[in-house]
Formats: sequence, structure tokens, C-alpha cells
Amino acid sequence: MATDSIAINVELAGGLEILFNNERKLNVELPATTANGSPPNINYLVGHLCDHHMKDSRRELFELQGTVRPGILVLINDADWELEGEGEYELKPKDQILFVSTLHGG
Amino acid sequence: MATDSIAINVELAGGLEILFNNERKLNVELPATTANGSPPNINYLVGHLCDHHMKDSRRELFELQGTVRPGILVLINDADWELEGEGEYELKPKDQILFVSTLHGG
Amino acid sequence: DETKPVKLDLDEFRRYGRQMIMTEVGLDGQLQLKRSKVLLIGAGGLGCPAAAYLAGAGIGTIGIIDHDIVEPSNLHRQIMHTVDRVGQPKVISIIESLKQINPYPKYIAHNYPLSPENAIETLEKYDLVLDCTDSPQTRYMISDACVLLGKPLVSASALRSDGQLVVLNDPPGEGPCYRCVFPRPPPAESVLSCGEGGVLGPVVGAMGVLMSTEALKVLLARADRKKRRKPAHLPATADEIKDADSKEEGTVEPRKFYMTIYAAFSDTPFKTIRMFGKRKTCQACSPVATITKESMKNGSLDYIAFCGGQASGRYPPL
Amino acid sequence: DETKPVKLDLDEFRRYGRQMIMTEVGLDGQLQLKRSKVLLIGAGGLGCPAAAYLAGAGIGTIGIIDHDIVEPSNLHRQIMHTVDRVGQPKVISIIESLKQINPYPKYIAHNYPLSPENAIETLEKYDLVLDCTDSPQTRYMISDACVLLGKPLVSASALRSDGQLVVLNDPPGEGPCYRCVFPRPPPAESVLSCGEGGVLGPVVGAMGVLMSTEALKVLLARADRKKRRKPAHLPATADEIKDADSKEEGTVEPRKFYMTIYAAFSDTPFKTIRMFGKRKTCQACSPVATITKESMKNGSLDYIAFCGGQASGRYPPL
Ligand SMILES: [Zn+2]
Ligand SMILES: [Zn+2]
Repeated sequence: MATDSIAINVELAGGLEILFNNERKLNVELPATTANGSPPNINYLVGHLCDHHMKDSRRELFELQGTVRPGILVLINDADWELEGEGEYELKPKDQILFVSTLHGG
Repeated sequence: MATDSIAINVELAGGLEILFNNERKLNVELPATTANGSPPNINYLVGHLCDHHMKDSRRELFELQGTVRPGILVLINDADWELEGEGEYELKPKDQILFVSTLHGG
Repeated sequence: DETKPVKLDLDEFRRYGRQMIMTEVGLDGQLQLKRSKVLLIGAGGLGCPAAAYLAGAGIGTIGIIDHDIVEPSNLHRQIMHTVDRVGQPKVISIIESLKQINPYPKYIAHNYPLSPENAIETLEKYDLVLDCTDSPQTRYMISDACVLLGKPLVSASALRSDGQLVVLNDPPGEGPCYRCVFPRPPPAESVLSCGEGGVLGPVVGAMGVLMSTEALKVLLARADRKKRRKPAHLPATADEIKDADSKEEGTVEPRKFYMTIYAAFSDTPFKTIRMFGKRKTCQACSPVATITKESMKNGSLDYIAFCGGQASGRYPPL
Repeated sequence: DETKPVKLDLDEFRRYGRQMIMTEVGLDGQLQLKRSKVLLIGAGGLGCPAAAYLAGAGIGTIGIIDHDIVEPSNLHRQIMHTVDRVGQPKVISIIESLKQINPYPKYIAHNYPLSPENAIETLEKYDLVLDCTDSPQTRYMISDACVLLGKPLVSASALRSDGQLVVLNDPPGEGPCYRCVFPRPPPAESVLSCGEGGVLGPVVGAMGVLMSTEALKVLLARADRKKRRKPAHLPATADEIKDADSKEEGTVEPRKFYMTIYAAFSDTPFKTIRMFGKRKTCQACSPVATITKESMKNGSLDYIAFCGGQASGRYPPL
């Protein structure tokens, strides 16, 4: 059933790794099609990470209203997700998805 | 005749860009097969760069005995060329080849 | 006063020689640095190293605004302050150290808190601003003021082992502003300061040093523009493309905007990420912007409330 | 003396609090830093910022070796030296500044040139070495000495607007050495010093600060190893894999080795590149190595000649 899933690389930075047991890099397997028949998109990934990888109960520090909370940059293969369609971007095998919490300290 | 050439990206760093008219990034087109019938490899690329892109007469600051001179690191898609077969590595379309001169100042 | 004649004396030639022999600097670049006025907002973990290298490089006028005093817990990372100066205002302490590195620049101390009411008049005398502060509300305020005044802004931040760096509103009117990059502020409960989250000294130090490099790049590009030559390190701007002789072959790509992010404990610590760019609906920098100098000065913009804190007439809360 | 008890007084808790609250540091990590002895070779553009942040972080013993004196042309980038101290030995000048940042560490001045004859005895008292020098021959010599003594080595360099950073011989015996990375020296005519090629102050500054971060990472990993826990930021070493309970699911990847390269004027300035690793035929660190403490001490290794310079009995040429 290997063809029924796609493997992507997720990276967490800016402190978000704390929500994921200090893991900065995750190999994530997603179903090739989701319940609604389409490939998984970024918003699906966000929910999947909360359900299967997050080790912290404060889900609201990562997800809000079905997508990432404000103050988190999402990079699809090192480019801002707004260049790629934001939450609707459909994931391809080997995609590199980086979630970075913005920092304000100095 | 587009299928008869391959396009790769070359980057120059550590001062090597000076030999190339201060260009740090070059889009390089190579023939898909070279005179001896095989695809172009890194050593072929080194000669090609000297012949077609270098703007400095001091070829010996880049090439020595058919390959790069000592003191230049060659990175094939961000990994040391020794992990990939060194000068014999056969180039593929979209390969990222980085030449870095080692620095000693402090 | 962009055209005010400046020159270098023999001691300055000796002092700056090692950078003047670089093609990206040269005599023109060095004179441009001497002619430039740079404001650092914050004399802490970012501001200390940024100021040290800007002073070293020979910026003509260096202003620093901060209203904190030096505390023992600052010293592990704020390397322009000293044990002897604990208890002194940070702006006084840092300028003391900077003068010992380079007595040539004119140093201006602004020993008061930056607020929406005083931001415009504080920033308008400078050519370039460095945001070395530590809260979302000041970051939005500084960016808005820079947009209103047409000043480029170098912005960085650090927490724990992470850092971020971005150059905003550069060139003014073309590059994205802080609101373009972060249109919605983070929820207040997700924001940690260095005091709460901790920070490794050299992490914030590295970001501060990198800020000074970006500042020099912005200023040196001006020297190149004045000579109507393409900056060695930049793709052409829209205006330059119009101005330029069409001698050069090839097409000129539109400028891309990047952010540098650092994660010190990762085995691949640096990443350069490509930003979305200017936002058509930006409240500060787009044609439909609503933020004005007046709304800023009269205090009708409440940055604290915008960032989810308690509403307040001024920043910082007293 | 790895087990020598050290403790922190109240002022130290206050001073280091902002980094001690980080999970990667903690009380164990802070005590490990205090117990550590670090040698900086070179008090110039790299050594100044590296030393500043290591002093700030609370390293217990900081040694600095350099035989130069402070010159005006140093000041644009060597931020721990001052106008008042032009003409003084650099090691004296830098320690003066470091004490003002943090009086707690023990500072040791080595005011003489490092040579093959004295390298072993100079380095052997330290736990970790930072190569902040500026010539190929010293870089090979320092790496060889670190391999012979089993010391990790943080090595960086900078010229014009470029910088490079790599951690070598870490952990000792497992990580590659300088000869593994650069088995053949560059031709002498291709080597430029900062004096000849120039250097932008914050470029060498950034590399120096990043060196101090890597040094802290190496030392903090020791605190983790002592507690037999996997360092938060490192994949397991071969020994640790053997030692570890096999409770954790998944396989442990062998460690990869990286170099960080910086090109300040590029729009994508940082790259992390993966290195080849240890070389089976390395003259210094492989099973077939020929370099020994004796060959080093008795001067039979001629680093100048190896690097294509005029043959000479000692380094540096007098
Ligand atoms: Zn905007
Ligand atoms: Zn070796």
C-alpha cells in the first residue's frame, strides 16, 4: 500500500519544536487521498501534526480555525506559503515544509 | 535541439566569483553528450567554465591538471563531491554545483 | 545633505583601509558610510554587537534609543556594557564603549522610551533604522514609522537558540514592511521575551552582527546608485532598469525578498527563505494604507491592543 | 579534573540566569561551562567576538595566544581592542576588555607565537580549541596538535565578504580533521590574508560569534554525556548507540558532518554543506597517520614548506 501514502519532510523552528518533544525534523507519512477525495493539503497536514505528532496539550499554540495560528510562517520548499497557495497547497512527495514561529526577543 | 543540452546551476563563493566578473550565480548549458560519447562530468564542467565563463586570464587559480585546483571545495547539491564520485560525477539537469575557495583569513 | 562634502583624514584611511580595499566599499563607499546617519532602537543583545560593528565601520552618525539601565543579567550577551556600568542608562554605557572602539562617529543618545507619539520625530533625522527591540508591539510601530518616513529598516530577533533577520521597506516603497510579512500579530500568550524564554548570548549576538552587515549593504548600495552603477551585490531596481543603458545582455529579474533564519542547535543551522513580498492590502505600505503620520502621532494607533495586550494609550505601559 | 566540584554563587546565578533557563543549558550545563578550559588561538577579528561571548557565557578558564600588538587598522573589526590600547600586546588588551564584561573566568595570556615546538604543551591544558588564526600553515598545525591531543577544534575563517565555519575532531577520533577536509593545501599564490584582500568587519565578526556558539554546543554536549542522556541537539555517537537502552524506536543515523559557509553580499547568504568526513588515508587522524607528537615537537614537520612557502625551520618566519 506504499503508493497510497506520500512521505514529506517537516521541520519545526523558532520554538515550535518544543511542542513536538524537541524534535526539529519529522518524517511524516500522509494518505495520498483524504476523506474528501483530494490530496492532502497544508491545512490537512496541520491537523495531522496536532493529532499524531504533537506532544503538548496546547493545540492552540499551533492550530487555529483549521490552519496555523497567526505568528507562524509556513515555508513550502523554502518559499513563503503565500507564494504557493497557502493552506490549500496540495502536498507532493518529498516536499519540505517548514513551520517557524516568529520571534520578538532581542 | 533543447534535448541535446542540459541546464545546471553553478554558484561561486569564497572569492572565486572575482574570476567570473563578480557573478556569483551562473546558468550553464552543457551538451547532453560530450566528445567521448558520455554525459558531461564535473571535470568537463571545470574546463567549460574556464573556456566560456571565466573573465580572468589566471586559469590556474581555478583549474589544475584537468580538474579544480587544491583549495577549492566542490559541492554537488550541497554535498562534498567526494560523496558523489568527485570529478567523474555525471551531471544531471538542474544540478546545483557550488565551487568554494577555502579561506584562511581571520 | 546627501551631497554634503565629507572627507577622510590620514588616521581614518589607516583605520578603514582593510574594508576600503574591497570592491564593494572603496573610497566612495567609505564616504557614503561617513555621510550616513543610522538609528539603533535598543541597546541590548542585538543592539550591542550591531552598534560595535557599525561604529567600527565608520558610520558618520550613530543614534541609539533605549530607556533601560544596565543590569547584571544583561552582561552575558550585551557585550558593550560592563560590570562597572551596572545601574547606568544603557545608552550612556554603550556610547562609552563605542567611543573606545572608534572616536570618529558622532554618537547621539536618546534616553527615553520610543512611543507612537515620538517615533516620527525621533526617526526622521536618520537614513536607516535597526530594530533591536524585543516585543511585537514596538516592531509594528517601528515598521509603520519607517514606512511613513521612507526609511529602510533592518529587523532581527532572537530567543533561546533561534534567530531571524529581515530587511524591510528596502528600497522604500518597493520592499515589504513588517505588516506585509506578519499581517496578523501572534496571540499574546505565545510571545516570550528573552527574560522569560531565555537566550544564548552568541545567538542574539550573531543576529546583531548580521544586522550590521545588512545595514552596511543598504548604505553601500546608495553609493553605487549615486554613481549610477549597478550595485555589485544587488539585482537592479525598477528605476535602475529604466535608467540603465540597455547594453547588458539578458533580462533583469524582479527583486526577490528573503528572510534568514537561524536555529543554533540544528545540524543545518541557517536557512534563507523566500518571502511573499509586498502585500496589496497592507495597512501601512499599500495604496490602500490607512496608517498616517497623524494617526500615529496623536496616539489613535494602539499597538498594545493590536497585539492582544491590555489596551493602553502609550507604549510601553508605565 | 572533570569531576572537580564547581558551584555558582548568587551573582553568577543572576548573571547567567537568561541562559540557564534554556533546556539545552540548565544548571548542569552552566557548571560544565565553568569547569571547561577553552583556548583561543588569535585575538584578532575572529578571536575578539568569540572571546567576548565565551567570557559572557561563563567559561571557567579562557586562554588566549597571540603575539601581535594592537594596530589602528585592527580596530574596525577587532572589537575588544580600543584606541587607548594601540601598541599594547593583543592578549593583554583583549583580557582587559573581557574582565570588564565578566570578571569570573580565569584568563590566561600566552603572549608568544604558536609554533610546532610549543603547540603540544600550549594546547594540552585545555579542553577545546578555537582556531582564530589567518594562514593555512597555522591551520594545519593547530589541527594536527588537536588530533594528537584528542581535543575538539572549532575552526573558522573570513576574507572580504565571505566566511567559513567547521567543527573538527569532534568527538575526538570520530569527526574529520582539517587535513581530512583539505588534504592538499592551496597554492601559495592563491592565499590572501585580510591585510591583502580586505575584510568587512561584521563578516569576520559573525564568524567569530558563530564559533563561540559551536564551542558552547561542544561543551554542553559533554554535560549531557555525563548524565548519559542524548544531547538535545545531537544524533547519538557510535558509543552512545552501544550504551543506550534500545527503548527508543527507530534507527539511529550515523552522524553527518557539515560546514557553514557565508557570502555576505549574496541574496542567499548562508549555506550548510555536507562534508565527506574522516579520510581513511589521513596523515594526521587515520590508522595510517604518520604525524606524531615527537615529529611535531622536534620541528621535522615543516608547515611552511607544506603550504608552498619558503622552507623554514619554524613558524612563523622571524
Ligand atoms: Zn506593508
Ligand atoms: Zn584527518
